Amino acid sequence: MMEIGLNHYLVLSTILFTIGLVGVMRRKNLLLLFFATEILLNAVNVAFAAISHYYGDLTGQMFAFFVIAIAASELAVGLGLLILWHKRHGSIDLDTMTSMRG
Amino acid sequence: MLDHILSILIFFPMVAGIFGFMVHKDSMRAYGVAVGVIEFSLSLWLWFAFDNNVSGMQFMEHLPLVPAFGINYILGVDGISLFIIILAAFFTMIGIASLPDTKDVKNMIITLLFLQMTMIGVFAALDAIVFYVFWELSLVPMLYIIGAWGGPRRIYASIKFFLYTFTGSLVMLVGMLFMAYFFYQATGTWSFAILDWYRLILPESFQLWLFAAFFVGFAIKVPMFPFHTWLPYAHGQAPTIGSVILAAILLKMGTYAFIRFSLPLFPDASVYFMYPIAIIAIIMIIYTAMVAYAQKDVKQVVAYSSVSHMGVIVLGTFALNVEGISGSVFLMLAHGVVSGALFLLVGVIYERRHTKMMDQFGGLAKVMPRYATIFGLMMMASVGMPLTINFVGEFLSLLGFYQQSHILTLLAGIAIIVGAIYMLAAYKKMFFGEVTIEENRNLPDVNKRELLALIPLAMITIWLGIYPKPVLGPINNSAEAVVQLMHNKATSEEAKLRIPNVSGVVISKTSMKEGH
Amino acid sequence: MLSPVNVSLESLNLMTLAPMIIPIVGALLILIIDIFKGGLDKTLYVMISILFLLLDFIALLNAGGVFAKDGIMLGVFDVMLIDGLAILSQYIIVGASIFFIALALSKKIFHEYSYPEFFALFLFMISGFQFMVASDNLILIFVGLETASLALYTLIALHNRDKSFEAAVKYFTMGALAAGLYSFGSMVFYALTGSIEINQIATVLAANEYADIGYVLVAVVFMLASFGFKLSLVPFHTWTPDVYEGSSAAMAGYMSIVPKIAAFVVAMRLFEFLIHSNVVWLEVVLYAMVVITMTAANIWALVQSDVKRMLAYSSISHAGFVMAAILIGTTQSNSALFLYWILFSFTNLGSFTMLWMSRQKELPGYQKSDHSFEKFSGMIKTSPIAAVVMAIFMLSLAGLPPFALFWGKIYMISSAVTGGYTVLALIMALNSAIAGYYYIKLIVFMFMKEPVVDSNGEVYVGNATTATKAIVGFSLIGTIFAFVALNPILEFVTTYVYNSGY
Amino acid sequence: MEKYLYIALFAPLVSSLFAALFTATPKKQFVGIVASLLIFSAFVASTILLTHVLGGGEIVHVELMTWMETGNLYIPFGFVVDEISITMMMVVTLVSTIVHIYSIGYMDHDTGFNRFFSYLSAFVFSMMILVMSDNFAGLFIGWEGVGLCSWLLIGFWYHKESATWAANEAFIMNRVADLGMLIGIFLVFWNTGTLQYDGAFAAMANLDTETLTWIGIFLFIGAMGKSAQFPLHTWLADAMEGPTPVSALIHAATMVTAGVYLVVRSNELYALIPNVGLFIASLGAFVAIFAATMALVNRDIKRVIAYSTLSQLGYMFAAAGLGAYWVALFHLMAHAFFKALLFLGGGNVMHALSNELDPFKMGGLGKTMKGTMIMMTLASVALAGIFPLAGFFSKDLILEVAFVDHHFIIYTVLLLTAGLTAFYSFRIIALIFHGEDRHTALGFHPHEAYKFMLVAMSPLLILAIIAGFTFKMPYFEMVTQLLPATEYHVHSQVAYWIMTIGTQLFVIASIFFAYKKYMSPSIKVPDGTSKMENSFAYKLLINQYYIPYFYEEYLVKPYRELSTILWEKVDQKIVDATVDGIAGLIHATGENTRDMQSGNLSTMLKWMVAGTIVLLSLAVVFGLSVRYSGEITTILSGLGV
Repeated sequence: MMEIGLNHYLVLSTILFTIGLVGVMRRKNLLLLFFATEILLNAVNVAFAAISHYYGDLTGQMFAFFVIAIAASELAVGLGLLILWHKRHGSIDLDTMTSMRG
Repeated sequence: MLDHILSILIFFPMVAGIFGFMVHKDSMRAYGVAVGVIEFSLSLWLWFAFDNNVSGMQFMEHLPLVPAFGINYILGVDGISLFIIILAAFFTMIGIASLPDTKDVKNMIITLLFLQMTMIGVFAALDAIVFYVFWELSLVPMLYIIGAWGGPRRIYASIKFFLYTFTGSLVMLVGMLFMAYFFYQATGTWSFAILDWYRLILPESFQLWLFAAFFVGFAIKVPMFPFHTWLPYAHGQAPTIGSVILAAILLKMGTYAFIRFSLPLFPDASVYFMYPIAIIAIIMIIYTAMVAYAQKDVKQVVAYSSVSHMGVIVLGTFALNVEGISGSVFLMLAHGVVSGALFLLVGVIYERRHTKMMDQFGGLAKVMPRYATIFGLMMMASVGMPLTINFVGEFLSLLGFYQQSHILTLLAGIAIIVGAIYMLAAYKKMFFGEVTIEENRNLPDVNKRELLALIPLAMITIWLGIYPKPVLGPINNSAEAVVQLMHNKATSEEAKLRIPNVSGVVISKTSMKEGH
Repeated sequence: MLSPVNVSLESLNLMTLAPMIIPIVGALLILIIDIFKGGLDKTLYVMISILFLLLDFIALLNAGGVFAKDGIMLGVFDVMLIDGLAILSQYIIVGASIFFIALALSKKIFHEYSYPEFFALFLFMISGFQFMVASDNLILIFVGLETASLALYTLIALHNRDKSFEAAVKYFTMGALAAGLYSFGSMVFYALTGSIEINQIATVLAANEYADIGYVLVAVVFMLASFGFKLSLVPFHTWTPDVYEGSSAAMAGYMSIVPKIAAFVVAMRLFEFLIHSNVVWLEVVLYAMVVITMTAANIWALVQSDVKRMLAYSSISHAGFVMAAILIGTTQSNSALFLYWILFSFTNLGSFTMLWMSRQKELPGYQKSDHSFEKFSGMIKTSPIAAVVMAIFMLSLAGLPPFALFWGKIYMISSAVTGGYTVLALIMALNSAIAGYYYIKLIVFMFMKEPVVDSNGEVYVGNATTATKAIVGFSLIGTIFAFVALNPILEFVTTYVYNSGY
Repeated sequence: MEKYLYIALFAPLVSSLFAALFTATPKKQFVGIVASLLIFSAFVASTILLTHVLGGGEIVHVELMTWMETGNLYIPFGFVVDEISITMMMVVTLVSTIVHIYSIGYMDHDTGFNRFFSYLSAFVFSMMILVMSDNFAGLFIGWEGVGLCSWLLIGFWYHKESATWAANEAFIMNRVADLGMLIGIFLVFWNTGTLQYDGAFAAMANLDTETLTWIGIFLFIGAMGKSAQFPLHTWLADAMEGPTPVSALIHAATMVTAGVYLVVRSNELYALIPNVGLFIASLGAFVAIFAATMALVNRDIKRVIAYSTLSQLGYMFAAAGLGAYWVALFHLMAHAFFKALLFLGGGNVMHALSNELDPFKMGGLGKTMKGTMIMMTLASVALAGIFPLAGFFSKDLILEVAFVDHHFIIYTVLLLTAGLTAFYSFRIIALIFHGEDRHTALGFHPHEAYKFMLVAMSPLLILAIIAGFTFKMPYFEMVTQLLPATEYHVHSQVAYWIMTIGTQLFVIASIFFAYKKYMSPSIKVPDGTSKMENSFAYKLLINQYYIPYFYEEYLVKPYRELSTILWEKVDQKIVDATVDGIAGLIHATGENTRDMQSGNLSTMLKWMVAGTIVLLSLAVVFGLSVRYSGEITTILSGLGV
């Protein structure tokens, strides 16, 4: 029965973060794209929590809280935009938004 | 008022130009001429007030601009810049006076006035940054003149002109900043004042790099081979007035800058680079002369011929002795007058026939005798006939460089042959033979307005050819000062050897050995 | 048994918060007004915003005075940091905002200005930026950054055209990614040093002589990426042209100035200490980024067919140019950064306002986009004054003397020279030669081509009002006579930067 | 005395400017008269100066004003009248006066009458500067000035292609020589520090021979151009396109002798470098016979005379090269008289036959043009050097010089040439004036020239007759004040008499041969059929040794082609293309890479992530390399790196 240490948390968060990045790159659907970005942020939160426990001070957790808050507000704005776009184009596929190029 | 005459000379045309917006376009020409005359008389007054015996700067003005960074508004003239300033004022005047009735003549005249400001500014500035400001600013009006009134490929030509020179001068700017930094390191204060820089003696290795940096800017402006290709387009496409100003004044900025910056700041580098530059100059002379011979468009002939002449000027400059330098400065004026006049003459025929192709002419001597005469005179001046203004300059330049190298001077001397070849050929094509083309049978001879511009030029050509002393004297004094400064600053042995010591005049007993 | 936490107000030093609080108050006030009486005219809100911004500015002046007197101030549990950089950048932020919000006073009616929320968000955004620059606490920077960004996304979207939505979405998504990168970066820093205060981080890292440099670099990379996004450094720049094109000229101009200076300050705080404790890797990478950003952006700008988009690329290249200051990292270069940005704001304010004044509601056939080059051909014939003014702004952007940006340019290049970055100096110089082409291109269209349609020049001032004209006049004067004010600005900036230890 | 100097110098200028006033207006008789008077006044002034000089008065030396002054260089407009320059002045003013008067008649029907006089006087002015200047620079002014005037006058009938072509040829070819001259001047300045004759020659005494040699060579190159010495001789024959008075004045009497004048003037230099002198002499001798041979077969009277001029110039250079400067100068003078006379006579003939030049289309003109015939015959006699006419004293003297100096090759060549000279001169005399009439068949109605033209020519006739025995001694006395007084006497009287009489007989014989050959009524007009005409020698001569052809083919054409190549290929295709290429490259890069901005959001995100990952990998690499730097170094050292 092995002891779960800081590194495991960090590795986990890194993995999550990587997943998020992949998602960001792969996803063509706006909504899923937002999920991906959320994964990014939450990956970081895991790490923060772990580290702050490791150091035994609360700064990290504070940071985590702020990240959560910001993530929430971001999502709010994001969804707003998403809905607007959907209203106009009836689609939330990234490939529909390429009117500007070059 | 004399204390600020230079500032007045610089900014009067600009102010006048701004007021010009308010003038009605039908009366614009008169307004322009008036301004030109005032400016020219001011410049004459400057000459009158100029003390011929002083070799240093005169009418200095000093105004702190960005003291924290050592940028100050410093002006001053010496024998070298004085006459180019007068020439600029003069050409703007007669340029406006002889302006044909083009479209939006109003914009044209306002642009010319702004151009005049920048031109005079360049030659009066004694602070590197102020110099650079005017140097760059002068591109803009010229860009507009070529681009708006030019021929079919005017936009290409104007952009090429602008970007090419702009690029060059940016490299020069870096050089200037370096120079200022070295000065800062040496003295602990920032300064872009040229006269301060004169006091700075740099190690040769630095000199070489800085010389190169400045050289790029100047060489493109002159223009020196192989950076010359913007010139034929600019001339070919520009309206007459554009070519006149470009050839008469703007090109001189480069050669002037050589004398103002490169030589006194980097004496050792100048000596180091003397032979390469001389070789480039010779290529300019011969190569462009041959190219000129191959032209079908008479304006191109004149354009290339001016590159060829600039070659002689550069050669004289890098003779690094008094004879050569004062010769090259004089040749700047001479070439200004002559090539300016030639471009005006080309403009005359272009206005009548709307073509510049030489095969469209022939036998004009019979149809337009007066025109033929003036053209002939200017052509002879251009091929360096003695007792015309050009000869003095060319003779002195070559004479000066002969002290440095015999063989190279011999090669450069080929200028007087090849020059004669393309000029006479062009003249023959245009003026001799029978009149073959119908339109040419009854072309009107030069009219009053054109004579107004051409006669003074013809007179100057002869007068300064016979009696250059009033101009040559001041130039000589300043040239001596430059050479002396170089001699004193020179560090390397060879430089000391190459650059004569003016105060202790010794006639070098060069035997032909190293020459042959 | 926990003892009650008691903190004396003096130690909080709330005065440091004042500049950020003022716009927030203003924003709230606007919202409240709207609650009580809707449908009020935009001019009211514009004026209120300007008033509060002026108050903000005064507060800043006051803070500046204090700073000049007794140096750097900390406040509010030492999360607030009021040093020279903070003050200078806030001057720029608030000052520029005053002018740009005034651009709302346009002749044509635009959808966004009918909402009071627009102005409220605008003010929130400003306080966000102010927080961003006035702290070295990664959390607060993050919060400020996001506050500002989120507001900005919304403002862009409010322009209410297809392109603007698209722009907003793109900007937002990439912004979210950048936020993720930022948080990860700060996480690594926190993991390494147990602190999220930049100066703390610096000291700790210095203490153990960058033992595990590899991890530091990982953190740096993430920071670099997220600020590369903000500063639109290649390859993180891709949003810039689209967002500029999508948003209104006024907003685009604003984005070209304010968010960037904020980001620059943070970047300075983050990277300077690393540069100074010579982390070679960072130097090399920054060098490469700077050169690539300058050059590539210039090259892309060459081929643009829309002025606004061209200006977008040009602002990318300018950002790269200025990023060099952080790379060089001397006092001269850092003050050159501020000097450059002040002058740049004047010029860009002018040029974008010109575009804004020429804004049409519906495009004629020969125009592919809002501000395609064709629109300006033959402008000198139809409205000479406007053409000349526009030309001057273009020349200034091209760095032609004696216009404003030229002075910034030489001071920046000079700082590169003095910093020993000779080649960089040369590259910077040559880049402005390339840049010359596309600025001249517009001049060519305006001065040398014939008008496409026989318009009487109405189009170029279609959206103009006294206010906008006044702004143009102001920035014109600023652009032409920059050299008059140059010396005081330079000395001021230099002292401020120097006293904050950069 | 100064005022006479100024009159002599500036009267021609005044005359030129005066005539210039009327260039735009139709012919005005008085223009010609006034011009002639002014030139005549110059002649009078020169005569006064001559008497002054003969009277042993001090040398007249004035300095009008400064021309150039910079650095160590000081060039004034200075003029000097000494024994040498006065000789030239006399020749120039006298001949030009006569030519002016003559031209009034000759150019009678020409529309360019006034213009002609303007040019002609301008020429005289430049010539005066050339001979009177007291420094090399002034000389160069005149040098170029006469070049310009000859360009104007050769191309006087500018509607004729051939004329303008010849004019340009003359100018450019002279320019080639002038370059040499210029270099010579530079050398003089940098080695002696001055361009004043006296100062310069004084300083040359203590210069090393090599330098002096170079100076001598370069100055002589200048002389070769003006005096049309081989290989720069082709322009002279072509210059005959100009009006005949011009040929008489410029291309016989004055300008072409400028080269000789230069050599004589710098005798102190050439005295120091005998080798160069010998080279000059040999070249002179060569040119003498070279030109004479070409004259033998030519079918254009003016060209024949031109070639004879060339050959006579050869004589002069031979003399000057051998150090007999005064002899050269003396022959120059004498030659000026009879050669001008010859040309003017030829002018009469052309006039009579409406510019016909082929002697084979003439014949028997003696009946209608007695005066002209007498003049030309006597002139030819003088040219041939029959006792007691001018030629005998000047030309045979040169033979003696060569003989006495033991340059027997040169002597023989010159002697041979003497024979040829006599032959070709009388060939044309015979063809023109004797034999049976061939011209009426061609519809010519010859008439004698105006009386006053003949009168104007008469002084030349007289001089051609008496110049020799009257002037020789006094001239010798005068000019040797300045020039080395080298007396040439064959040691044994016998040898002397044999030589002289032998030469005379040889010459007379060749004259009779010429008469016999070309007076016979059965003379056939060369039509390319006769055996002689197909002989190689004849072809060679008639084509002037193919030298013009060579120049055309191997200099002119290549130059033209090369220029075109340089322009179209090098300048446009290489130099300019490079510039545009760079610009184009940058622009193309933009065009090709702009698709990186695809506008698609996920691409953008990919770019961003990609950027991050690249940086990250760089960081990792760097970090690891630092972390394990120790190990890496050990491994590398293990690998022996």
